[in-house]
Amino acid sequence: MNLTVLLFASWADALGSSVQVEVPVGARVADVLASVSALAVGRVLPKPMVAVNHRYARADATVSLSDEIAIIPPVAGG
Amino acid sequence: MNLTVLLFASWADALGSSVQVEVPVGARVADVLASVSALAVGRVLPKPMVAVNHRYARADATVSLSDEIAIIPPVAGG
Amino acid sequence: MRSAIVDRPLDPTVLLAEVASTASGASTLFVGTVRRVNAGREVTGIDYTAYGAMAERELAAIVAEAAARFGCEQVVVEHRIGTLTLGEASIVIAVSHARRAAAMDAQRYLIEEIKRRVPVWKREHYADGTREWVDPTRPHATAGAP
Amino acid sequence: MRSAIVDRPLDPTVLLAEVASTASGASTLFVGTVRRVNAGREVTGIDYTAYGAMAERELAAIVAEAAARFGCEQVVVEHRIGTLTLGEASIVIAVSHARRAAAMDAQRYLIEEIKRRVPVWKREHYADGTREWVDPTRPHATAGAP
Repeated sequence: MNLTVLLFASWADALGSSVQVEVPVGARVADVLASVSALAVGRVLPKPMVAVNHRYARADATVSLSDEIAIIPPVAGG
Repeated sequence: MNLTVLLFASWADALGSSVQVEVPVGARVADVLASVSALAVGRVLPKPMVAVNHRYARADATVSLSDEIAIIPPVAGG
Repeated sequence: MRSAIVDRPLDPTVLLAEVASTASGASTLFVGTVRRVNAGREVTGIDYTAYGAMAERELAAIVAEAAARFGCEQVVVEHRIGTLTLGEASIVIAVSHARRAAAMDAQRYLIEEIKRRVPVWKREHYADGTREWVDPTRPHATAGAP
Repeated sequence: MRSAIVDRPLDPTVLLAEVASTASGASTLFVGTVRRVNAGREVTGIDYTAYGAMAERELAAIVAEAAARFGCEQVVVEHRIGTLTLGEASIVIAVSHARRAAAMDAQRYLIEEIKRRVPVWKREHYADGTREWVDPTRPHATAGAP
């Protein structure tokens, strides 16, 4: 399935505000992150978290086409 | 020597905003407090601290005629 | 650094502006207010009185201690005396610091030491018409006045 | 309880008034501001960006947690995004509580959890003309951007 993944901050500077990745049906958060990271090969980017539908997601959670998926670089609010 | 002692809050309600007490030359803070307390015999008043020249004083500090002496009931500011 | 015992309403906004600095990353404000219920009794107002000269000296000493101990950029404290109605501010403590953690540590130090040491007293007015000096050394007991 | 991500200047006075209540004995305000120096470099401004929908959800969750955990009367938080100049406020946290200790505990919980969890990022502008995303997981190192 083809997923749209939102990017922010340093990841958005490197790859744009979103990217498309192709992952198998039943793919997990870790698979999505690996696919997005492959697009950034050779660049130094901080290790991110992944959010699914506006919540931090575990690496082993499965994703589906209807999910809103985002790469969350280290946050620095406040 | 005859000392003027300032009173506040519940002690002032009981005895007025100041009292005169007679103590020997070389008297200590504890002696002054005992003399003032004697004026309030039979009344229930909270145990106070004593201040000499705007600082909390130890019971064994000596006092002199030129000192500003005050009875400080439990404070409740803030 | 500045501190004062004052007999007019306090304005937290003024104190917050007073501690502002581009060297600070955090400003904190603590505002103590007159609460409707204390120790289970309905309060309608509070008289605050102070031993003025000593209160100003002790307050200034505590502010200097906090500024030195925590390395604050600025500390400003005002304590009000007089008769206050419900919701009015009795004390405002403003702190600015390069670092947020130290700003909050200083804030807590200031209010705790002020409550412990500054010679200010309060007489609560209750809904039943009685008035009593508050004695924090005897919580929930009738205090002091004969 | 209320929280928001906003793109206009913050007004601490409005938030302080919003948490005021005669059921509370203490109100606290935490204001995070843009500091002139960070990690030894001279800062001239900061761009704040957020993942808006998630930031609002996470901020609301933290406010609800703090209100429940500490029993606050009121909690209001606003986080600003956009380009801020020196001294401007990026976040304001207002808390009111019957008791001062719990008000201060809630204040600290709120700012620490917000910094840890809310998806907001900042890019500092330095006096030498460069700009960099701040990465709190790599203190004092150049962060992120290739």
